[in-house]
Amino acid sequence: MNYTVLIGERTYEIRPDANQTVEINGEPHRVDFRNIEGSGFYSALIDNRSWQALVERDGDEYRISIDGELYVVTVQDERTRKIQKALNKTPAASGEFILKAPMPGLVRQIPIQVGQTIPQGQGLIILEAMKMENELRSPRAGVVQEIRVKPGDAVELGQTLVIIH
Amino acid sequence: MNYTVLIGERTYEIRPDANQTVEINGEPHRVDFRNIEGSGFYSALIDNRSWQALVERDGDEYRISIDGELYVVTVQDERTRKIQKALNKTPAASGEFILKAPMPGLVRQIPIQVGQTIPQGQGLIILEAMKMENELRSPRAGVVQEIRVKPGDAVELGQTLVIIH
Amino acid sequence: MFKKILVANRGEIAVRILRACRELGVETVAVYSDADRNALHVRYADEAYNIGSAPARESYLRIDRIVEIALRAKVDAIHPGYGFLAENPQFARAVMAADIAFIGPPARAIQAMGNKVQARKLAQRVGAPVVPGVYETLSDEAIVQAANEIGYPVMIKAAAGGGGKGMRRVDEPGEMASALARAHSEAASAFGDDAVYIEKALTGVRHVEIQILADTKGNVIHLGERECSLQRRHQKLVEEAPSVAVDEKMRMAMGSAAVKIAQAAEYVNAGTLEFLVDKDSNFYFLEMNTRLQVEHPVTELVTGVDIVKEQIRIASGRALSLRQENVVLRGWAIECRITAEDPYNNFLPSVGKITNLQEPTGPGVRLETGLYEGMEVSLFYDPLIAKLCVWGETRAAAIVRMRRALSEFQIMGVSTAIPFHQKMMESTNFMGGHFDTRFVEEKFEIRHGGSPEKERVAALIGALLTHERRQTALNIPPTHGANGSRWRNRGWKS
Amino acid sequence: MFKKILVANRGEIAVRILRACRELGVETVAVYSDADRNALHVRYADEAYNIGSAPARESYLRIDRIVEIALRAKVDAIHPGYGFLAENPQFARAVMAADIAFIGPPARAIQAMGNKVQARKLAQRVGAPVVPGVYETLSDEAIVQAANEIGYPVMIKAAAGGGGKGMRRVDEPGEMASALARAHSEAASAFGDDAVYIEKALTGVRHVEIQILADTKGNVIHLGERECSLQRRHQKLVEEAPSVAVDEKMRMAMGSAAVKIAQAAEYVNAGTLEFLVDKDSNFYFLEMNTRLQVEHPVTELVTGVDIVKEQIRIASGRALSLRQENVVLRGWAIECRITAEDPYNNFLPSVGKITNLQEPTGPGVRLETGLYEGMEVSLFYDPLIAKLCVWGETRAAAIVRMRRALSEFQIMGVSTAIPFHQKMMESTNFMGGHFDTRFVEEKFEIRHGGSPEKERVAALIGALLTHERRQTALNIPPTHGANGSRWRNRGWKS
Repeated sequence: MNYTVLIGERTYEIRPDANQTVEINGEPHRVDFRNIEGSGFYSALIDNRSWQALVERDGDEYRISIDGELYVVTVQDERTRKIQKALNKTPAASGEFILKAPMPGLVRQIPIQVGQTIPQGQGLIILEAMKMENELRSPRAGVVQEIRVKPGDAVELGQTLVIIH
Repeated sequence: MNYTVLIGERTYEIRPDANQTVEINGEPHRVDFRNIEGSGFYSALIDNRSWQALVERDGDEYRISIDGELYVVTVQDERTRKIQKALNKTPAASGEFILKAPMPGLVRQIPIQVGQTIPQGQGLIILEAMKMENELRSPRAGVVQEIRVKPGDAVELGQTLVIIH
Repeated sequence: MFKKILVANRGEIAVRILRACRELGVETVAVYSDADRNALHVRYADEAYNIGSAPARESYLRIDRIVEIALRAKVDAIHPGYGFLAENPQFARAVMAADIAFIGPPARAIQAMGNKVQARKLAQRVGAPVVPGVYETLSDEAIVQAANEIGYPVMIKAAAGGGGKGMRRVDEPGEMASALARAHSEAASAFGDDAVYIEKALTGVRHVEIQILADTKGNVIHLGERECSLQRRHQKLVEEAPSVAVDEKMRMAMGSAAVKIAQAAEYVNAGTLEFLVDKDSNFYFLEMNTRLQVEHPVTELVTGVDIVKEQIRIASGRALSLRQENVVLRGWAIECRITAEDPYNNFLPSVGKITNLQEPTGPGVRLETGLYEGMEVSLFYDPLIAKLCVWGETRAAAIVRMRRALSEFQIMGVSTAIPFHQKMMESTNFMGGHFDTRFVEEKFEIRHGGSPEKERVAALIGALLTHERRQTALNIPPTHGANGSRWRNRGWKS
Repeated sequence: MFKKILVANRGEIAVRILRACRELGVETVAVYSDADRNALHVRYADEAYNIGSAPARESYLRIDRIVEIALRAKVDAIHPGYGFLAENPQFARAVMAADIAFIGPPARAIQAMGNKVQARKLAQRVGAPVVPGVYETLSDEAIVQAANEIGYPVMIKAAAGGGGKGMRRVDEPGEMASALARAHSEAASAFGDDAVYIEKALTGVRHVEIQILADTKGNVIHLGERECSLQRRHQKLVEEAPSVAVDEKMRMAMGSAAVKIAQAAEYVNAGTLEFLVDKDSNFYFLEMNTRLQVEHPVTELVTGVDIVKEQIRIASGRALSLRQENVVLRGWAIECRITAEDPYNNFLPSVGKITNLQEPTGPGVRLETGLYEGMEVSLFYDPLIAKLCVWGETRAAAIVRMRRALSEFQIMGVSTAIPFHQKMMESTNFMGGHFDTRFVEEKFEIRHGGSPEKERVAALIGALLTHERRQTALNIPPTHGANGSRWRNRGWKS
């Protein structure tokens, strides 16, 4: 079985063979992979390099933490990849950025207006939580398309606040 | 539901009531009992005294560790207790003590003979394990009824070595 | 000595104080909100009492309920920890009125030093240098005018409390109106008092503080300094003892100024005098914290003094267990504050359930924590979830040890500041000791930068886990919740 | 400095050494037997190589395989830890022959001091007092005769090694034959050499040892003493630094004797000189351990010196990082050896899977461990699974801290020595410092004695868990295995 792994914008082709060998992008590696029973840890010896990972799964996504660095990993096998190809659906971002509330809180200030052209890093919303006021910034430049809240609103985790195009 | 709990030679009558009240031997206590999700710990607040326990279950037995002290707890409900009563089966020890190997090892020496009257604490078997010679002693006085091994034997965990009557 | 102590706090500091009590053979009482029923401090104490619902104002800030529990449980003393009611003179008064010892300074000292404006006046009286500025609470108009006189940049600060709440740096007149509004509103919600004052914002300065101990017999000593310049939005992130900016002569001068201020305030118990230190090694008194400080462990590690035990001994009427000449610094200590915040996303608070936890240990590592697997990190309380402290023979040894300890600390379920600290410990500026209070915000950047090698490993692991699921057709539930990630996979083989 | 180090060991000491390497920025290579694939040291190292099946003679004692891996992984140096090959001169020679540095003394020093009979002769040459007896390996007949001459009780000891193996105390002539037989057989199986010797068994003595460090430039210093009298069957259980039996003058005298012996042996790297100390403060050289000692952390805690890092620096050719006058003792440190043995059942080894683990932390606590949840404790290796060390300002502070730390240490799945240590820390003899090497075996008893209150709590918990199962009719599998005890119960209510 062949697997295509997506991490961010990179893809990896991975094929587990017999005899503890795994091909990564065509290159064979000796792999000894174990779950540490009773803990969330996995241990992988890859050509005798020792790696330890913590893994959580959420749907088709794995969250894999190695030495404290988190990788969000999506795995597709041949079948699912073919279906996706047929649908010609590109993954990853469209031209829209949706700012969602990263935590429940109270909207304190909205220093932008609909239609405004904003630079990367522009503050979009001041959200109060944990007694501190937190500034939510835009990760990229764009135009403010929609503002879905107003000052004083209590918002929930994940609620859409602002849409940038 | 009423439960009879056996620990060693003592018994406790325990009846969980409504409203977080539990009767222990007829005395009511306020009890807030929780499992710490994701760990093996339990927390019990009994009349505001705070207790923490680790629990393992093996068949009808619980092994409950509180502050590092281990209690082996057997719980019977009314039904099982009645059946046992009907069978008139007394639990606990008969007159026989069976020395079983507490670990795999090599029998080095057997300083007793069949028929010998032995005091409490008498060494029964010298067993070598972990490169050390370990003396297995009798927990009580009695007569050596049977010796099932001989010097030089390799024994397995739990194998019967000596029977004292 | 006391027989029973109530700890009016939660989280790592409650556990820290309970540990000291257990070592002293003193019985302990914990209090907890509905959100904290399963917390470590509840399980660690001998007794535990619910004091209300999750919001602090309904539980940990309820003076009435805490005093009621203290009377019911018949405790001799209450330790307030830091935060919550620690610097609330009403609480200290209510405790004393119930004939219970308060493990902290007398109410009048909390009140006198708690008002930052009064504290500065007192420092000036004993001849300690203070930051230039206007030490009065003024109207907004007067503040604007004062700012023009002392010159920008200026700091707006809450008169009634510290911890960075109600604090704003203002670089130019145009920012003044909004800064004042936000400072007033934060001060009001944090301290119930919206009064603010203004001082000159010194640039290129370090934040260095002196720990003092004072007993009821009039003995006052200091335990040297802590370097606390690494801050973000006036929240300390990394602390050290000693400070690279302080030599023995300066330590004596700052220590002596600190002791004089404490004596003038007739201060008793543990306290901290905060100073700014400029490039020419001039120091200026800033404010006093009338409580146990979050970062007290670094001082403990270099002096060998157990500050919490000293607090308890002092409150029970005993004399200090050591004199100034017995205070000897050895080696170097660093503390990293592990907060549930996402350093890659502007330090936004992160909430969730701790699903996996591996704590660092071994030589020279001290962890102060209230963490446990299954714990819910919520927005109700401070995001500080643990303090990782290390000791080393030298500053360099401490830094490399901190790197090692950070690499061992694994927390799954919430984002934490660990990657920030890892990058800080690798920063050449930090290693060289070149930083001031603006360093983190102005010169330090942290970006996602996983190594290509680790990413390949992550890809491999993802593929093998999927392969295993396909092969064994095991029904593995998705990992929402604590037990989820404890899969039963036995290890993949060919 | 080295670039890459192979650690030829397992368990807590392998992790300890790997941590030092990580702090020094040195890459690491672990080796492991089939039984240790999942072990902490394998996961902690940068690289890991299988060296054979579970029995040590098929893996950790395989000089050929370890050297082969070292060459293949291109390491600069090998650290042997303690036990296994640490005091095997053939190993040191094989490592050097492969052009790899051995982090330990030169082979000739291991050999010279490894033979206990030779070591005593050398000590006598430099004027150090030695235990009275016959320092020759003799025939059994000659030993019986010598015993009659020096008078009972006598000690029979293996000439080739220590660690209590092949050691027997003989109180009267009638016990001699069986003692000799068992000493020969243990010595042969432990060291491959059945030679034994005899010495006077001193009574009422303490076991006190001196840690030394020697570099390749001829500098030799000592780091003060460790008190190791609390032993059972010649296995140390509790160690302290300093010793209540040693004052500054005696420390200097013992330290100076230790340094002289090390110099005479042209010793390099870390080593330990063991002495017996009688009631009149006379001390007698016993033997030298030419390796890192299990109990080295207590010395590190009171001196602030990282002995493992010093070992690595010395082996890389550097001079000692400190001089004798920089060695200053501060406070008190205690180590409890946590073994997988049942103290209630004659310390029989206990095997099984670690199903639950809660490790102590907080002020003054240092844990050295290779433990993890899911670990299989087997009979293949030494029962030492962790070392719990504490530091306190005074001996009393260290004892109460150890009590606190022991109470936090929860291990389910195997029996451990923790209850023994708890009772020891409560013993008035221990608290008073009144003990000798026979104390544990002759005067200390440990019995099951749960409190009636805790037993009631256990009964209650058992009943509530059964009640919960009846109520919810959940199918909970019995807890054989690691995940077993992580039930999904949400907490019982009414």
